[in-house]
Amino acid sequence: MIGFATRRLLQAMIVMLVVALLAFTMFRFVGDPVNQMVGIETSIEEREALRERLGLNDPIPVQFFRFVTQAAQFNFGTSYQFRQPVSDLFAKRIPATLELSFTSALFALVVGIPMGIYAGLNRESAVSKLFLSVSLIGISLPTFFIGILLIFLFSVTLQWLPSFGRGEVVPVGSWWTTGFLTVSGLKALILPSITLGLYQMTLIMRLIRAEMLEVIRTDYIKFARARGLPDRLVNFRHALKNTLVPVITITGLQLGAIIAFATITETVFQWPGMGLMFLQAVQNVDIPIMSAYLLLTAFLFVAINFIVDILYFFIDPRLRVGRP
Amino acid sequence: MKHRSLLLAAALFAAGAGTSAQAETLKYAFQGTLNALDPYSLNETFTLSSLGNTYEGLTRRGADLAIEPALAESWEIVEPNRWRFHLRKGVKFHNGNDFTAEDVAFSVDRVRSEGSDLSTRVGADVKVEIVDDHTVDFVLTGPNPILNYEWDTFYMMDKDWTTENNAVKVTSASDTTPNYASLQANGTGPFKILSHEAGVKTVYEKNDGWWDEAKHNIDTVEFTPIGSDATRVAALLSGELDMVYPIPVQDIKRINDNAGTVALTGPELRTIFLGMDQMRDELLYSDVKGKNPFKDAKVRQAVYQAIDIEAIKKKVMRDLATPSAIMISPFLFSKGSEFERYPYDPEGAKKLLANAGYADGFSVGMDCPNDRYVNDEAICQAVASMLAKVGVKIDLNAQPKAKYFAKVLASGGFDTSFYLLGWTPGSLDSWNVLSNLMNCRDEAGKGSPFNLGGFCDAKIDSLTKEVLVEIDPDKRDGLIAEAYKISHDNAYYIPLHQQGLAWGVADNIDLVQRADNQFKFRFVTKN
Amino acid sequence: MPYVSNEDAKVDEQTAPGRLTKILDSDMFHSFLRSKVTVVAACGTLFLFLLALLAPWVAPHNPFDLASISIMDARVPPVWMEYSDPRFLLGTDDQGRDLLSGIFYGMRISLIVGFCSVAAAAVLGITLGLVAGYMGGRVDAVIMRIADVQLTFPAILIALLIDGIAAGVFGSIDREIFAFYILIVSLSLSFWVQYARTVRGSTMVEKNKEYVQAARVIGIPSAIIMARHILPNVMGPVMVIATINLALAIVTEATLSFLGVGMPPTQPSLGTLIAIGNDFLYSGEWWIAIFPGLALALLVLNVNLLGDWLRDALNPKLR
Amino acid sequence: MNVLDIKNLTVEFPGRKSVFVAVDDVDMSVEAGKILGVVGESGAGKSTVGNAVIGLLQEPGHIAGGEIFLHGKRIDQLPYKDKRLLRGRKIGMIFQDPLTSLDPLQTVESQLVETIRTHMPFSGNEARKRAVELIDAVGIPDPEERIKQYPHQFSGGMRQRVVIALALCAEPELVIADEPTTALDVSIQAQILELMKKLCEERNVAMLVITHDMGVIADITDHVAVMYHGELVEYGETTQVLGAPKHPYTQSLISAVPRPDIRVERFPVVNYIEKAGTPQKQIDISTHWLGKSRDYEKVEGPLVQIRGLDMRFETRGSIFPSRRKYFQAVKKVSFDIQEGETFGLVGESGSGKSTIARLVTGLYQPSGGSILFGKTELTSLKNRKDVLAMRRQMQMIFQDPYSSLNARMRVRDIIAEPIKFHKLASGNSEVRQIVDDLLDHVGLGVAAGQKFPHEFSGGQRQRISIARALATRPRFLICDEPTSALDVSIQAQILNLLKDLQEELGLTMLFISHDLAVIRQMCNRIGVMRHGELCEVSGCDQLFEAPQHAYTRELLELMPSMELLSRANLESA
Repeated sequence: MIGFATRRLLQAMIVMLVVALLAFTMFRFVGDPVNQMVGIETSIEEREALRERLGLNDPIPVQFFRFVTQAAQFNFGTSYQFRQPVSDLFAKRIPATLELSFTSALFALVVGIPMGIYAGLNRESAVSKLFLSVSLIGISLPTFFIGILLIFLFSVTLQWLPSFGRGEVVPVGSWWTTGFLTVSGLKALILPSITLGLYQMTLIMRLIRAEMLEVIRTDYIKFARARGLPDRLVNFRHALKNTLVPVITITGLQLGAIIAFATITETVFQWPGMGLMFLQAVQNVDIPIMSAYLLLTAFLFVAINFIVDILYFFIDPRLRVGRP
Repeated sequence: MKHRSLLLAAALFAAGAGTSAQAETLKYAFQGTLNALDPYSLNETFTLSSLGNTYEGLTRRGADLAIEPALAESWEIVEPNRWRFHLRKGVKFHNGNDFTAEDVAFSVDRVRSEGSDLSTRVGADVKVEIVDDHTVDFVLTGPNPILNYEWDTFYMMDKDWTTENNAVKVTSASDTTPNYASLQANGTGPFKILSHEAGVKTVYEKNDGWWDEAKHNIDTVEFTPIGSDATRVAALLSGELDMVYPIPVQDIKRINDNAGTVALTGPELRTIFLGMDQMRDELLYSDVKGKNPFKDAKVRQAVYQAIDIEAIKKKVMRDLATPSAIMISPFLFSKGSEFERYPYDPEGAKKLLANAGYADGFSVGMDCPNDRYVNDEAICQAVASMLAKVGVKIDLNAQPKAKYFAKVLASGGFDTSFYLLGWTPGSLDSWNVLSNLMNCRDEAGKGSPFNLGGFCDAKIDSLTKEVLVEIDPDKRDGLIAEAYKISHDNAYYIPLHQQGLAWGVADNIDLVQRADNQFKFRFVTKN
Repeated sequence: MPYVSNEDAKVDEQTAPGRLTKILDSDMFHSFLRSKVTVVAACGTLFLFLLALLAPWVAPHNPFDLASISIMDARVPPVWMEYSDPRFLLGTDDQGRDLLSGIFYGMRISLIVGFCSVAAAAVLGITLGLVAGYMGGRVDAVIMRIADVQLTFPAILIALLIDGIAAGVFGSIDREIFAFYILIVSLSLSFWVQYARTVRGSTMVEKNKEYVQAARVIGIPSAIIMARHILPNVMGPVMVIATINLALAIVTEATLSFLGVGMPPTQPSLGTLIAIGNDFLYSGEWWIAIFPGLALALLVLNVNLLGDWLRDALNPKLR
Repeated sequence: MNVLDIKNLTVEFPGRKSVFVAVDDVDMSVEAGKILGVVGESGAGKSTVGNAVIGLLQEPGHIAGGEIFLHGKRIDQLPYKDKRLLRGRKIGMIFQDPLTSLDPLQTVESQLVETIRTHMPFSGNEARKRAVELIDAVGIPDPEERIKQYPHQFSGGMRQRVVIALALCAEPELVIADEPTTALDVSIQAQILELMKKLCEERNVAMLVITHDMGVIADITDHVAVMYHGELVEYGETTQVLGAPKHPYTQSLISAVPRPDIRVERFPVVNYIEKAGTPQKQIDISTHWLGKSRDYEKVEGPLVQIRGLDMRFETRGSIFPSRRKYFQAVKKVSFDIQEGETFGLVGESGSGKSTIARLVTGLYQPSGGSILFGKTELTSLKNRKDVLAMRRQMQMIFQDPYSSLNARMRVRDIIAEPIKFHKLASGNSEVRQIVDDLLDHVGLGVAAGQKFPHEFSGGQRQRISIARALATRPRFLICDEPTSALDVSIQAQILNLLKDLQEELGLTMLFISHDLAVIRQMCNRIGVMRHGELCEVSGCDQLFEAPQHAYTRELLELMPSMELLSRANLESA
């Protein structure tokens, strides 16, 4: 177990370092940050001086080394736009993104899994086919368009749900803020969560269905039926549990995708999370925020993968217990 | 020194009660974010506009943009090069400190220090002399009739507060630790900042100790940045917000039709224009090799006359624009009405092109921002389509402003052949336009840094110098008009229009829409 | 089931039927005909592909010919509404381009972007997957770590990256051509991992099969074994991924257009058309966004339905 | 009284074009405490009978006619729920592959307990107690400990014992065992069969054993039903049917079974099922292209000399050499193969015999030792040209006819590939001629060339494999379990073909098999392998008559008894 974990950890660190390098190189090319930091009337000499102060004229390896050593100490520099440490900004934005991602993932799982199970067990039924076809809409329309249509319907026309923001948030602990504890906070979560989770829900449903179809054809399911076990036991204890092994991997990957796709949803719904900040940073060429965001998503992704690997360890005895 | 006054007040619905015991909250949204609270760190309209509710300058501008006394009760030019300002007595900062001449001197030093983005507010050669606690002299090296024109956005800071909190140095982009002044604000204005989460939400609270009589009835203001046009409009339509700006021109009708909301529109001071590379001997992006067609005035005029400005006004801007013949808003220049655009004449344009030797037209690349000005990209597309009809083929390169400016400005080496730009003179005065847009420049941008096309007319340069020191308003305006006429006759620029302002407001809100696109809470009443 | 193979064996002496008859007689074609949804989806896809392919001939106007469009025709509603213009069946957009023609041409661009990026991703992913799966060991580890890194970059980030790098390296190039390549490179860079992983998995299974060992015993070099023997046997799942990725590529391109790194408005894809129309949704000019949106949904839905069927039909575990 | 009665059972699978009758009008019955064997080759419909009884026919299969009675009660028409209650409670089932029959994510205990509690009114503790008893009864040591483990922690034989325990959970009256020992090694097979027989007698359970293996039938069954293409061709007491088969199919089937006790020169040709391929055009080897394989330079002494061959696989990688773990697949193996002889390697799965084949052909690089082929040391060949020259001289035939041919290539291309690759023919027309001749020669006919592998049966595919192997004109042919995936009658044909080819072409062969009987028929000398080591190398008759090594003796004793089998056909051959 420890060997397994350390090996995984080592791989994760290599991935992170490569991402850091990519993040760094990428943002060296995105645009000129100086133009964003000053007004239009600032003179060329002043711009050049600023460039020098920011270290943008140093050799690239020097800049990268500085970047990595600082990032390792959770110092991502100061945002060009906000004039605040990027780590502080992210600390404020992370709760919003994580709460949205969590709710979306929950929505995707709670709706997707039962639908997938049903469609897997009743392959030929009309309801399964309906599930399959209707859920396709979730992956056939771009997220931003779904969001806009939802706003148009539920906020503008019906005026049931808010069109932007997190509603009222309550501080929990020293730096976390939550929208889960207020009515307006919960209402504000509905539309963005659906927008963000729809795609994942469709994927999870289809994945569960496909895995279920395969698993129920295996020998051990046939044998379980031949032992006369009731359908409930066969379908849920045996089939579903085995289905979940590959589903967990994909769900883990999808969680990473949810956080990445949150950028679009957050933009449409003006959700004050990391993704919104990232896109604004891209528009304003705010390099520190962009590189920190990329490292952060990569970190979350790597962390989720690591957790999934460990989870595997507990779900699948073949990994946990040695052979004779 | 007089401006045509303009009042674009929006007293559309009779204000019912002046004061009510009920706590009123104003919720509004803007497309951009309020980043740092340091009043000298970013010279940008919205930042200065927002901070103007908390901080105040020696002067302020009224609803009609006329300069009014604010923290200075009055001022006079005691000698040609010495201006004396009499400070208002009894003014207190939000933390309770008194506002004194010390604070003015401190603010002047700070605004001119390294890292300040507003260092042009007070020239480096200007000396400040404290006469007494409430009198300050500004000593100039030469006459400057427009010394205080931009002082409405040169906000006074509290010397003691700033010093105590180690914020004397201006919050600069290269800082690694946050500056206290960029996170907290301590001004003298009508609203205190209660909380500020950059890019998320800023909450203001009424300042009960304000020196002026409050005409507003707002207790709390909540500001949220909403970048997406559609979401911003939706938030207004759904009643979640009291006021949003800007609103896309196409949504004006919808907002007006919607029960409970109204769109306020009016001309803005920004002039949108097209510029052409007239410096290089061969255009960077064109099929014409070995020569530069834009060096020929006939070609420039042909391009000018190929553009149907009325169509742009009607279809792209939905009438929310004023076609312009000069490079400044006529509101800011007394002789503005003397100029007339070249008429729209595609046939004439073709003839001009043929005379210039381009009977078959030519192709040229055009740079255009797509998130900077009202419908900027749509304007460029319309222009491209119109020029295609006279044989000039446009390859349009529309980009987000970050990339656009990086390419076309001095830092990008003026990498453009044909571009669209907008300009508002910060001082609301023509000298700013002449010196920034119309003087000669070298390849590094020395001279007029925003004369991206790099045309050079010695006469305009000399006129600019005269304008700077001319005290007599009429004579001064004459000199300016002469410079504008040279530009017009040679078609150095193709001015398009002054774009319009469009704000979306709930019916129960009364406010003032100023032509400089600044939103001041002190004008707001909520019923 | 074993009895099927027995039946097959009896074909021995019969004359071999022609290829077309074989296809028409295959189980796959039969399962295709049996699923009505799939048949409808296939016809729909074909129809839309044809419209896109033949856009210059079937579209009533050429929306890219700047000289022919007039701003004065901007925002004309569809013909069944008031103030419409019979020249424009579905109305016009904010620049006065005929929406119907715009949709045809936009679909064409969306499909070209989709096909090119899927093809590029497939070539890259299959090659790397084959090499990783066949070689194993260090080569495999390196390729799969790269894939891991790749997975942390969603297409949006990649597009921004490529956009920026290209601008930095090449200076400014004509955006109309430039955007197209940026899209293809960024989409294929974000899609290749899926192919690589799948192909690697299948390759690891196939390489242990005896036909591969037989080829090695003959002495055939690895590259030829991969290309001639393994590749055709791992193409089934690749086809499924490719179909589904085509749909995904079209949707992602639309999203990228929304974020401003997609096709420029002068060469609009369906996504660009929606992004443009999005600004006119509340102002009552809904058709500018809704018609391209419908076209996009229809196209992607049809392709996805086909992919769905293909996934089940090609899955050997479900036979 | 009969526990199970099957009367006129017909099972149909409606297909797209026609209805496939898997079981056609079959009658059979089993008494308590007795074992009925159902024997037949693939496609005979024997498994379908079992599935029909337990009510688990795969869609769209269904019982089209006939009746099934359990203790005189008709069960084939019961509603779904009642059928389910019969399963496990009255009828237990054992599947072929113990590796896939158990849910990998549940402990053995939980699978036993859930089954017991489904059928019996036991509390959790009672069920657990019974589970331990069952595990003990099927002969798994330390039942208390092992019951807590997961299936993957058990070996194949032990897993099959768990499967049997599961089948017996609720004391069923009938147990259906579908190929219960096919996936197991000989020694394990014997134990499992013994266990089944013992349990059947002790618990007075009726058992239906479905198998293709005559040895299993001979070993444990009381009655036997012989099926062919869905039909019951012969039914009766085992001694009767095996000793004096009446039906021609049974006769030919029995005659095709290789015998460990006698060596025959050729197997009797079984024409009953599939037309045995015979060369349609005689080719003169001395002048034909194929015959040129005799041109190889003669070697003094053995053709292949293997000395101290070692092979270990890394089972756990680590950057620290001390932490790596290895599996020693082949340990210091040495033997010689003379030119023109057939050398046999026999052993159970995992004994390292296939690894040796792969080491000799160069598919694996050995960890140590030497392989001398003629005068060439194979382990140190570096030059690609030399490697290719060696590859050409030795070819291999693989076990699985379904995976050893590339499904996406036409048969003609499969066979032409080595010829073209080694440039053994000039021009496409000659290649084509050679391919046609080869196809003819292995008995497939020229027409087979333009088809794809999936259009052929297992035996035909193995012929294609042989043709491909011959296409490089090798002098040394390695056969790795070439018939273990085939039905006995087909096996006989393939073995005959190999014998003929060896004779004609003077091939040297390394023949690998787990089946002692087959080995005896094919080989001149035999090596016995166990755990990577070579226990014994002896001449064929000597090995069977007077085995030296204890392990060899053990293997021979475990062979299913073939005494019951009719000798009739053999003697005529």
